[in-house]
Amino acid sequence: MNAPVIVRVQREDFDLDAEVSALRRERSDIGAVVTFSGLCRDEAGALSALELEHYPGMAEAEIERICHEAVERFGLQAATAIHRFGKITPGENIVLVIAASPHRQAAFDGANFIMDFLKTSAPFWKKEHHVDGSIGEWVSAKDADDAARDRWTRKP
Amino acid sequence: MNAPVIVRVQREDFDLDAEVSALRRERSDIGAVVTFSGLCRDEAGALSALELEHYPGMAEAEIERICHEAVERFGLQAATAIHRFGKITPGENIVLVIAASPHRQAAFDGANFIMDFLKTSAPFWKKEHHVDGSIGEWVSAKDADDAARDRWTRKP
Amino acid sequence: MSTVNLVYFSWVRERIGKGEEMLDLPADVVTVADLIAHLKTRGEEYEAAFEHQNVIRAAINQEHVDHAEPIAGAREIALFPPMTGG
Amino acid sequence: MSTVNLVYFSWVRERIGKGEEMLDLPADVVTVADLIAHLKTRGEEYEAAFEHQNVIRAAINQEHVDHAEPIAGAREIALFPPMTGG
Repeated sequence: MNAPVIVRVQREDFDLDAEVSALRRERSDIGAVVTFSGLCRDEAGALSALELEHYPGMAEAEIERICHEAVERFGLQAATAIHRFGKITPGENIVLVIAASPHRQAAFDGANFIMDFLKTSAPFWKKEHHVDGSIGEWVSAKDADDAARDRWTRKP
Repeated sequence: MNAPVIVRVQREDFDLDAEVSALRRERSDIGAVVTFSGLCRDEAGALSALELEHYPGMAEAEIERICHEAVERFGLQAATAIHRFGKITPGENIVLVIAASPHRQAAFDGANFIMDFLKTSAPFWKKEHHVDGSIGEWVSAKDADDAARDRWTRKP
Repeated sequence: MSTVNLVYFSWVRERIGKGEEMLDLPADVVTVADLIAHLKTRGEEYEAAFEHQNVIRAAINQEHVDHAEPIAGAREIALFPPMTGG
Repeated sequence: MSTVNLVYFSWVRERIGKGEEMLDLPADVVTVADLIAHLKTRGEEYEAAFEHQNVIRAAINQEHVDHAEPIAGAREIALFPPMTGG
Protein backbone atom coordinates (compact mmCIF):
# COMPACT_ATOMS: atom_id res chain seq x y z
CA MET A 1 0.00 0.00 0.00
CA ASN A 2 1.34 3.45 -0.76
CA ALA A 3 -1.36 5.42 1.04
CA PRO A 4 0.35 8.33 2.77
CA VAL A 5 0.81 7.84 6.52
CA ILE A 6 1.86 10.83 8.60
CA VAL A 7 2.92 10.28 12.23
CA ARG A 8 4.27 12.90 14.58
CA VAL A 9 5.05 12.95 18.31
CA GLN A 10 5.52 16.50 19.50
CA ARG A 11 5.30 18.85 22.44
CA GLU A 12 3.50 21.66 20.61
CA ASP A 13 -0.19 21.76 19.74
CA PHE A 14 -1.50 20.77 16.29
CA ASP A 15 -4.06 22.30 13.98
CA LEU A 16 -6.99 20.10 12.96
CA ASP A 17 -7.76 22.07 9.82
CA ALA A 18 -4.16 22.15 8.60
CA GLU A 19 -3.81 18.38 9.02
CA VAL A 20 -7.10 17.57 7.28
CA SER A 21 -6.30 20.02 4.46
CA ALA A 22 -2.86 18.47 3.96
CA LEU A 23 -4.41 15.04 3.65
CA ARG A 24 -7.16 16.15 1.23
CA ARG A 25 -4.96 18.41 -0.87
CA GLU A 26 -5.16 18.00 -4.64
CA ARG A 27 -7.13 14.80 -4.63
CA SER A 28 -10.80 14.22 -5.37
CA ASP A 29 -11.07 10.48 -4.85
CA ILE A 30 -11.70 10.67 -1.10
CA GLY A 31 -15.31 10.15 -0.04
CA ALA A 32 -15.01 10.21 3.75
CA VAL A 33 -12.66 11.76 6.29
CA VAL A 34 -13.03 10.87 9.97
CA THR A 35 -11.05 12.74 12.61
CA PHE A 36 -10.66 11.89 16.28
CA SER A 37 -9.41 14.52 18.69
CA GLY A 38 -8.57 13.38 22.22
CA LEU A 39 -8.67 16.27 24.70
CA CYS A 40 -7.55 16.79 28.27
CA ARG A 41 -10.64 16.85 30.55
CA ASP A 42 -10.71 18.89 33.75
CA GLU A 43 -12.25 16.01 35.78
CA ALA A 44 -14.95 18.23 37.25
CA GLY A 45 -12.43 20.95 38.03
CA ALA A 46 -10.00 18.79 40.02
CA LEU A 47 -7.33 18.43 37.35
CA SER A 48 -4.89 21.21 36.53
CA ALA A 49 -2.82 19.32 33.96
CA LEU A 50 -1.81 15.97 32.57
CA GLU A 51 1.87 15.26 32.14
CA LEU A 52 2.59 12.90 29.29
CA GLU A 53 5.78 10.88 29.25
CA HIS A 54 6.74 8.92 26.15
CA TYR A 55 9.42 6.62 24.77
CA PRO A 56 11.07 8.65 22.03
CA GLY A 57 11.63 6.66 18.88
CA MET A 58 9.43 3.76 19.86
CA ALA A 59 6.37 6.00 20.21
CA GLU A 60 6.65 7.12 16.58
CA ALA A 61 7.55 3.60 15.37
CA GLU A 62 4.65 1.97 17.19
CA ILE A 63 2.07 4.49 15.94
CA GLU A 64 3.39 4.05 12.41
CA ARG A 65 2.96 0.29 12.69
CA ILE A 66 -0.63 0.79 13.87
CA CYS A 67 -1.45 3.25 11.08
CA HIS A 68 -0.02 1.00 8.37
CA GLU A 69 -2.02 -1.91 9.72
CA ALA A 70 -5.19 0.23 9.61
CA VAL A 71 -4.42 1.34 6.03
CA GLU A 72 -4.07 -2.26 4.94
CA ARG A 73 -7.00 -3.67 6.91
CA PHE A 74 -9.57 -1.01 5.99
CA GLY A 75 -8.19 0.10 2.61
CA LEU A 76 -7.60 3.64 3.82
CA GLN A 77 -6.46 6.25 1.30
CA ALA A 78 -4.51 8.16 3.96
CA ALA A 79 -3.93 8.18 7.71
CA THR A 80 -2.49 10.76 10.09
CA ALA A 81 -1.72 10.40 13.80
CA ILE A 82 -0.23 13.12 16.00
CA HIS A 83 0.38 12.59 19.72
CA ARG A 84 1.58 15.29 22.08
CA PHE A 85 3.80 14.89 25.14
CA GLY A 86 4.68 17.16 28.07
CA LYS A 87 2.28 19.14 30.22
CA ILE A 88 -1.21 19.52 28.78
CA THR A 89 -3.96 21.54 30.45
CA PRO A 90 -7.74 20.91 30.42
CA GLY A 91 -9.39 21.76 27.10
CA GLU A 92 -6.15 21.22 25.18
CA ASN A 93 -5.49 18.61 22.51
CA ILE A 94 -3.67 15.38 23.38
CA VAL A 95 -4.01 13.30 20.23
CA LEU A 96 -5.34 13.58 16.67
CA VAL A 97 -6.13 10.70 14.33
CA ILE A 98 -7.40 11.14 10.77
CA ALA A 99 -8.53 8.38 8.40
CA ALA A 100 -9.61 8.88 4.78
CA SER A 101 -11.36 6.37 2.59
CA PRO A 102 -13.73 6.19 -0.39
CA HIS A 103 -16.57 5.06 1.89
CA ARG A 104 -17.69 6.12 5.33
CA GLN A 105 -17.54 2.93 7.39
CA ALA A 106 -13.88 2.23 6.53
CA ALA A 107 -12.96 5.76 7.60
CA PHE A 108 -14.84 5.36 10.91
CA ASP A 109 -13.36 1.91 11.53
CA GLY A 110 -9.86 3.01 10.55
CA ALA A 111 -9.79 5.93 12.99
CA ASN A 112 -11.41 3.84 15.73
CA PHE A 113 -8.91 1.00 15.23
CA ILE A 114 -5.93 3.36 15.33
CA MET A 115 -7.19 4.91 18.59
CA ASP A 116 -7.84 1.54 20.25
CA PHE A 117 -4.33 0.27 19.49
CA LEU A 118 -2.70 3.60 20.20
CA LYS A 119 -4.28 3.55 23.69
CA THR A 120 -2.91 0.12 24.54
CA SER A 121 0.30 -0.16 22.49
CA ALA A 122 1.84 3.26 22.00
CA PRO A 123 4.40 3.97 24.77
CA PHE A 124 2.85 6.97 26.53
CA TRP A 125 2.07 7.39 30.22
CA LYS A 126 -0.10 10.03 31.88
CA LYS A 127 0.40 11.57 35.30
CA GLU A 128 -2.21 13.81 36.92
CA HIS A 129 -1.53 17.23 38.41
CA HIS A 130 -4.28 18.54 40.69
CA VAL A 131 -5.54 22.12 41.13
CA ASP A 132 -4.69 21.88 44.84
CA GLY A 133 -1.03 21.72 43.81
CA SER A 134 -0.52 18.05 44.53
CA ILE A 135 0.90 15.69 41.96
CA GLY A 136 -1.31 12.65 41.71
CA GLU A 137 -0.76 9.12 40.64
CA TRP A 138 0.10 7.80 37.26
CA VAL A 139 -3.14 7.07 35.42
CA SER A 140 -3.92 3.34 35.52
CA ALA A 141 -4.47 1.37 32.35
CA LYS A 142 -8.10 0.35 31.93
CA ASP A 143 -9.32 -3.17 31.23
CA ALA A 144 -11.95 -1.52 29.01
CA ASP A 145 -9.17 -0.30 26.74
CA ASP A 146 -7.80 -3.83 26.35
CA ALA A 147 -11.33 -5.06 25.60
CA ALA A 148 -11.78 -2.31 23.00
CA ARG A 149 -8.54 -3.37 21.32
CA ASP A 150 -9.38 -7.06 21.43
CA ARG A 151 -12.69 -6.67 19.58
CA TRP A 152 -10.65 -6.05 16.39
CA THR A 153 -9.20 -9.56 16.54
CA ARG A 154 -12.69 -10.97 15.99
CA LYS A 155 -12.67 -10.61 12.21
CA PRO A 156 -16.03 -9.37 10.86
CA MET B 1 -30.75 16.58 27.59
CA ASN B 2 -29.55 20.11 27.11
CA ALA B 3 -26.47 19.24 25.07
CA PRO B 4 -26.16 21.79 22.30
CA VAL B 5 -27.26 20.51 18.88
CA ILE B 6 -26.46 22.61 15.82
CA VAL B 7 -28.05 21.70 12.49
CA ARG B 8 -27.73 23.63 9.24
CA VAL B 9 -28.76 22.93 5.66
CA GLN B 10 -27.05 25.34 3.34
CA ARG B 11 -25.78 25.92 -0.19
CA GLU B 12 -22.40 27.38 0.83
CA ASP B 13 -19.40 25.44 2.06
CA PHE B 14 -18.59 25.04 5.75
CA ASP B 15 -15.38 25.25 7.73
CA LEU B 16 -14.36 22.20 9.76
CA ASP B 17 -12.18 24.13 12.14
CA ALA B 18 -14.75 26.86 12.84
CA GLU B 19 -17.42 24.27 13.64
CA VAL B 20 -15.19 22.21 15.92
CA SER B 21 -13.93 25.34 17.66
CA ALA B 22 -17.50 26.58 18.24
CA LEU B 23 -18.42 23.28 19.85
CA ARG B 24 -15.30 23.14 22.07
CA ARG B 25 -15.31 26.80 23.04
CA GLU B 26 -14.98 27.63 26.72
CA ARG B 27 -15.47 24.14 28.00
CA SER B 28 -12.93 21.66 29.32
CA ASP B 29 -15.14 18.66 30.09
CA ILE B 30 -14.98 17.17 26.59
CA GLY B 31 -12.65 14.19 26.19
CA ALA B 32 -13.29 13.18 22.59
CA VAL B 33 -14.42 14.91 19.42
CA VAL B 34 -15.12 12.85 16.30
CA THR B 35 -15.79 14.55 12.98
CA PHE B 36 -17.07 13.00 9.78
CA SER B 37 -16.68 14.86 6.50
CA GLY B 38 -18.46 13.42 3.46
CA LEU B 39 -16.88 14.60 0.21
CA CYS B 40 -17.85 14.49 -3.44
CA ARG B 41 -15.73 11.86 -5.23
CA ASP B 42 -14.79 12.19 -8.88
CA GLU B 43 -15.66 8.54 -9.66
CA ALA B 44 -12.34 7.93 -11.45
CA GLY B 45 -12.69 11.18 -13.37
CA ALA B 46 -16.16 10.51 -14.82
CA LEU B 47 -18.11 12.83 -12.52
CA SER B 48 -18.15 16.60 -12.96
CA ALA B 49 -20.63 17.39 -10.18
CA LEU B 50 -23.33 16.11 -7.88
CA GLU B 51 -26.56 18.06 -7.70
CA LEU B 52 -28.23 17.78 -4.33
CA GLU B 53 -31.96 18.36 -4.01
CA HIS B 54 -33.53 18.59 -0.57
CA TYR B 55 -36.88 19.08 1.15
CA PRO B 56 -36.55 22.47 2.87
CA GLY B 57 -37.86 22.44 6.41
CA MET B 58 -38.10 18.68 6.70
CA ALA B 59 -34.37 18.24 6.00
CA GLU B 60 -33.45 20.39 9.00
CA ALA B 61 -36.18 18.86 11.20
CA GLU B 62 -35.20 15.30 10.38
CA ILE B 63 -31.48 15.87 11.01
CA GLU B 64 -32.34 17.53 14.32
CA ARG B 65 -34.40 14.52 15.34
CA ILE B 66 -31.47 12.24 14.48
CA CYS B 67 -28.96 14.38 16.38
CA HIS B 68 -31.13 14.57 19.49
CA GLU B 69 -31.59 10.81 19.42
CA ALA B 70 -27.81 10.37 19.20
CA VAL B 71 -27.26 12.80 22.09
CA GLU B 72 -29.65 10.83 24.26
CA ARG B 73 -28.53 7.36 23.21
CA PHE B 74 -24.77 7.93 23.52
CA GLY B 75 -24.73 10.67 26.15
CA LEU B 76 -23.10 13.16 23.79
CA GLN B 77 -22.04 16.54 25.16
CA ALA B 78 -22.66 18.24 21.80
CA ALA B 79 -23.55 17.39 18.22
CA THR B 80 -23.33 19.34 14.97
CA ALA B 81 -24.60 18.35 11.53
CA ILE B 82 -24.31 20.49 8.39
CA HIS B 83 -25.56 19.30 5.01
CA ARG B 84 -25.08 21.20 1.75
CA PHE B 85 -27.43 21.30 -1.25
CA GLY B 86 -27.05 22.51 -4.83
CA LYS B 87 -24.21 21.69 -7.22
CA ILE B 88 -21.11 20.24 -5.57
CA THR B 89 -17.91 19.40 -7.47
CA PRO B 90 -15.39 16.60 -6.78
CA GLY B 91 -13.20 17.24 -3.75
CA GLU B 92 -15.79 19.54 -2.17
CA ASN B 93 -17.61 18.96 1.12
CA ILE B 94 -21.14 17.54 1.15
CA VAL B 95 -21.79 16.88 4.82
CA LEU B 96 -20.16 17.39 8.22
CA VAL B 97 -21.07 15.62 11.45
CA ILE B 98 -19.39 16.30 14.80
CA ALA B 99 -19.96 14.42 18.05
CA ALA B 100 -18.39 15.28 21.41
CA SER B 101 -18.35 13.12 24.50
CA PRO B 102 -16.29 12.49 27.64
CA HIS B 103 -15.09 9.15 26.21
CA ARG B 104 -13.97 8.09 22.79
CA GLN B 105 -16.33 5.26 21.86
CA ALA B 106 -19.47 7.33 22.46
CA ALA B 107 -18.11 10.05 20.19
CA PHE B 108 -17.30 7.51 17.45
CA ASP B 109 -20.68 5.80 17.82
CA GLY B 110 -22.59 9.09 17.95
CA ALA B 111 -21.09 10.40 14.70
CA ASN B 112 -21.48 7.02 13.02
CA PHE B 113 -25.14 6.74 14.13
CA ILE B 114 -25.96 10.24 12.90
CA MET B 115 -24.41 9.48 9.50
CA ASP B 116 -26.23 6.15 9.10
CA PHE B 117 -29.62 7.70 9.83
CA LEU B 118 -28.87 10.85 7.89
CA LYS B 119 -28.12 8.68 4.81
CA THR B 120 -31.41 6.82 4.98
CA SER B 121 -33.82 9.32 6.61
CA ALA B 122 -32.80 12.87 5.75
CA PRO B 123 -34.66 14.07 2.63
CA PHE B 124 -31.81 14.64 0.18
CA TRP B 125 -31.40 13.25 -3.32
CA LYS B 126 -28.28 13.21 -5.50
CA LYS B 127 -28.10 13.50 -9.26
CA GLU B 128 -24.89 12.91 -11.20
CA HIS B 129 -23.45 15.27 -13.81
CA HIS B 130 -20.78 13.73 -16.04
CA VAL B 131 -17.64 15.31 -17.46
CA ASP B 132 -18.88 14.48 -20.97
CA GLY B 133 -21.68 17.00 -20.39
CA SER B 134 -24.46 14.46 -19.93
CA ILE B 135 -26.73 14.54 -16.91
CA GLY B 136 -26.86 11.08 -15.44
CA GLU B 137 -29.40 9.28 -13.34
CA TRP B 138 -30.46 10.01 -9.82
CA VAL B 139 -28.21 8.06 -7.48
CA SER B 140 -29.96 4.90 -6.26
CA ALA B 141 -30.37 4.19 -2.59
CA LYS B 142 -28.16 1.32 -1.43
CA ASP B 143 -29.33 -1.71 0.53
CA ALA B 144 -26.02 -1.46 2.38
CA ASP B 145 -27.14 1.89 3.79
CA ASP B 146 -30.35 0.37 5.15
CA ALA B 147 -28.32 -2.45 6.67
CA ALA B 148 -25.92 0.06 8.24
CA ARG B 149 -28.86 1.90 9.79
CA ASP B 150 -30.57 -1.28 10.99
CA ARG B 151 -27.55 -2.47 13.00
CA TRP B 152 -28.36 0.29 15.53
CA THR B 153 -31.69 -1.33 16.37
CA ARG B 154 -29.80 -4.32 17.78
CA LYS B 155 -29.15 -2.85 21.19
CA PRO B 156 -25.68 -3.66 22.51
CA MET C 1 -63.48 16.90 0.28
CA SER C 2 -60.28 18.20 1.81
CA THR C 3 -57.53 20.29 0.29
CA VAL C 4 -53.92 19.33 0.75
CA ASN C 5 -50.57 20.60 -0.48
CA LEU C 6 -48.64 17.87 -2.29
CA VAL C 7 -44.89 18.12 -2.80
CA TYR C 8 -42.69 15.92 -4.95
CA PHE C 9 -38.93 15.43 -5.09
CA SER C 10 -36.22 13.91 -7.27
CA TRP C 11 -37.49 11.67 -10.06
CA VAL C 12 -41.05 11.71 -8.71
CA ARG C 13 -41.01 15.47 -9.28
CA GLU C 14 -39.40 15.09 -12.71
CA ARG C 15 -41.88 12.48 -13.93
CA ILE C 16 -44.93 14.41 -12.71
CA GLY C 17 -43.46 17.60 -14.16
CA LYS C 18 -43.98 19.79 -11.10
CA GLY C 19 -42.70 20.08 -7.58
CA GLU C 20 -45.87 21.12 -5.82
CA GLU C 21 -49.64 21.28 -6.27
CA MET C 22 -52.78 21.89 -4.21
CA LEU C 23 -55.33 19.10 -4.60
CA ASP C 24 -58.88 18.48 -3.43
CA LEU C 25 -59.12 14.89 -2.27
CA PRO C 26 -62.32 12.79 -2.36
CA ALA C 27 -63.53 11.48 0.99
CA ASP C 28 -62.58 7.88 0.14
CA VAL C 29 -58.87 8.78 0.06
CA VAL C 30 -58.03 7.82 3.63
CA THR C 31 -54.41 6.64 3.67
CA VAL C 32 -51.18 7.44 1.86
CA ALA C 33 -51.70 4.28 -0.21
CA ASP C 34 -55.15 5.58 -1.22
CA LEU C 35 -53.59 8.90 -2.18
CA ILE C 36 -51.01 7.25 -4.43
CA ALA C 37 -53.73 5.12 -6.06
CA HIS C 38 -55.81 8.25 -6.58
CA LEU C 39 -52.90 10.15 -8.13
CA LYS C 40 -52.28 7.29 -10.59
CA THR C 41 -55.73 7.93 -12.09
CA ARG C 42 -54.72 11.48 -12.98
CA GLY C 43 -52.64 10.75 -16.08
CA GLU C 44 -49.65 8.91 -17.44
CA GLU C 45 -47.11 11.25 -15.82
CA TYR C 46 -48.47 10.17 -12.43
CA GLU C 47 -48.57 6.54 -13.54
CA ALA C 48 -44.89 6.81 -14.48
CA ALA C 49 -43.99 8.47 -11.17
CA PHE C 50 -45.73 5.82 -9.09
CA GLU C 51 -45.11 2.80 -11.33
CA HIS C 52 -43.12 1.05 -8.58
CA GLN C 53 -45.15 2.40 -5.73
CA ASN C 54 -43.55 0.20 -3.07
CA VAL C 55 -40.34 2.20 -3.28
CA ILE C 56 -42.12 5.55 -2.81
CA ARG C 57 -41.56 7.22 0.56
CA ALA C 58 -44.05 9.59 2.12
CA ALA C 59 -44.00 12.35 4.72
CA ILE C 60 -46.99 14.07 6.32
CA ASN C 61 -46.35 17.54 7.69
CA GLN C 62 -42.61 16.85 7.26
CA GLU C 63 -42.45 13.60 9.20
CA HIS C 64 -41.87 10.18 7.67
CA VAL C 65 -44.96 7.92 7.54
CA ASP C 66 -45.69 4.59 5.91
CA HIS C 67 -48.31 3.92 3.25
CA ALA C 68 -50.94 2.79 5.77
CA GLU C 69 -50.88 6.15 7.57
CA PRO C 70 -54.21 8.07 7.55
CA ILE C 71 -53.87 11.48 5.92
CA ALA C 72 -56.71 13.19 7.80
CA GLY C 73 -55.59 16.62 8.97
CA ALA C 74 -52.50 16.71 6.75
CA ARG C 75 -51.52 20.18 5.55
CA GLU C 76 -48.63 18.94 3.44
CA ILE C 77 -47.93 15.50 2.03
CA ALA C 78 -44.61 14.76 0.34
CA LEU C 79 -43.92 11.84 -1.98
CA PHE C 80 -40.38 10.98 -3.02
CA PRO C 81 -37.91 8.18 -3.82
CA PRO C 82 -35.58 6.64 -1.21
CA MET C 83 -33.18 9.26 0.06
CA THR C 84 -29.54 9.45 -1.02
CA GLY C 85 -28.02 12.23 1.03
CA GLY C 86 -24.96 12.18 3.20
CA MET D 1 28.73 -11.25 29.56
CA SER D 2 26.86 -8.84 27.29
CA THR D 3 26.22 -5.14 27.68
CA VAL D 4 22.77 -3.72 27.15
CA ASN D 5 21.14 -0.33 27.47
CA LEU D 6 18.16 -0.47 29.83
CA VAL D 7 15.47 2.24 29.75
CA TYR D 8 12.65 2.74 32.25
CA PHE D 9 9.48 4.81 32.08
CA SER D 10 6.69 6.14 34.30
CA TRP D 11 6.60 4.66 37.82
CA VAL D 12 9.19 2.03 36.94
CA ARG D 13 11.59 4.91 36.24
CA GLU D 14 10.51 6.78 39.37
CA ARG D 15 10.93 3.78 41.66
CA ILE D 16 14.35 2.84 40.28
CA GLY D 17 15.36 6.49 40.40
CA LYS D 18 16.81 6.71 36.90
CA GLY D 19 15.57 6.57 33.33
CA GLU D 20 18.45 4.75 31.73
CA GLU D 21 21.50 2.65 32.54
CA MET D 22 24.07 0.45 30.82
CA LEU D 23 24.36 -2.97 32.39
CA ASP D 24 26.56 -6.02 31.94
CA LEU D 25 24.39 -9.11 32.04
CA PRO D 26 25.52 -12.56 33.22
CA ALA D 27 25.26 -15.37 30.66
CA ASP D 28 22.38 -17.04 32.50
CA VAL D 29 20.09 -14.04 31.84
CA VAL D 30 18.42 -15.39 28.72
CA THR D 31 14.89 -13.97 28.63
CA VAL D 32 13.11 -10.79 29.67
CA ALA D 33 11.80 -12.68 32.72
CA ASP D 34 15.38 -13.58 33.65
CA LEU D 35 16.38 -9.95 33.27
CA ILE D 36 13.62 -8.76 35.62
CA ALA D 37 14.59 -11.45 38.18
CA HIS D 38 18.22 -10.34 37.90
CA LEU D 39 17.33 -6.66 38.36
CA LYS D 40 15.34 -7.49 41.50
CA THR D 41 18.59 -8.72 43.13
CA ARG D 42 20.14 -5.27 42.66
CA GLY D 43 18.43 -3.47 45.54
CA GLU D 44 15.14 -2.46 47.07
CA GLU D 45 14.45 0.25 44.48
CA TYR D 46 14.42 -2.49 41.84
CA GLU D 47 12.36 -4.74 44.08
CA ALA D 48 9.79 -1.95 44.41
CA ALA D 49 9.73 -1.29 40.67
CA PHE D 50 9.19 -4.94 39.79
CA GLU D 51 7.08 -5.96 42.80
CA HIS D 52 4.11 -6.85 40.56
CA GLN D 53 6.17 -8.11 37.70
CA ASN D 54 3.25 -9.54 35.73
CA VAL D 55 2.05 -6.05 34.87
CA ILE D 56 5.47 -4.95 33.57
CA ARG D 57 5.68 -4.51 29.79
CA ALA D 58 8.90 -4.89 27.84
CA ALA D 59 10.27 -3.77 24.50
CA ILE D 60 13.46 -4.95 22.82
CA ASN D 61 14.98 -2.55 20.31
CA GLN D 62 11.73 -0.54 20.50
CA GLU D 63 9.34 -3.39 19.71
CA HIS D 64 6.92 -4.95 22.20
CA VAL D 65 7.89 -8.42 23.44
CA ASP D 66 6.58 -10.72 26.16
CA HIS D 67 8.51 -11.95 29.17
CA ALA D 68 9.53 -15.21 27.49
CA GLU D 69 11.38 -13.40 24.70
CA PRO D 70 15.15 -14.11 24.49
CA ILE D 71 17.19 -10.96 24.87
CA ALA D 72 20.22 -12.12 22.89
CA GLY D 73 21.35 -9.39 20.52
CA ALA D 74 19.31 -6.66 22.20
CA ARG D 75 20.87 -3.18 22.03
CA GLU D 76 18.12 -1.56 24.10
CA ILE D 77 15.61 -3.10 26.47
CA ALA D 78 12.77 -1.00 27.89
CA LEU D 79 10.69 -1.88 30.95
CA PHE D 80 7.53 0.08 31.76
CA PRO D 81 3.97 -0.10 33.12
CA PRO D 82 0.91 -0.62 30.91
CA MET D 83 0.54 2.34 28.59
CA THR D 84 -2.02 5.10 29.07
CA GLY D 85 -1.68 7.35 26.04
CA GLY D 86 -4.37 8.53 23.67
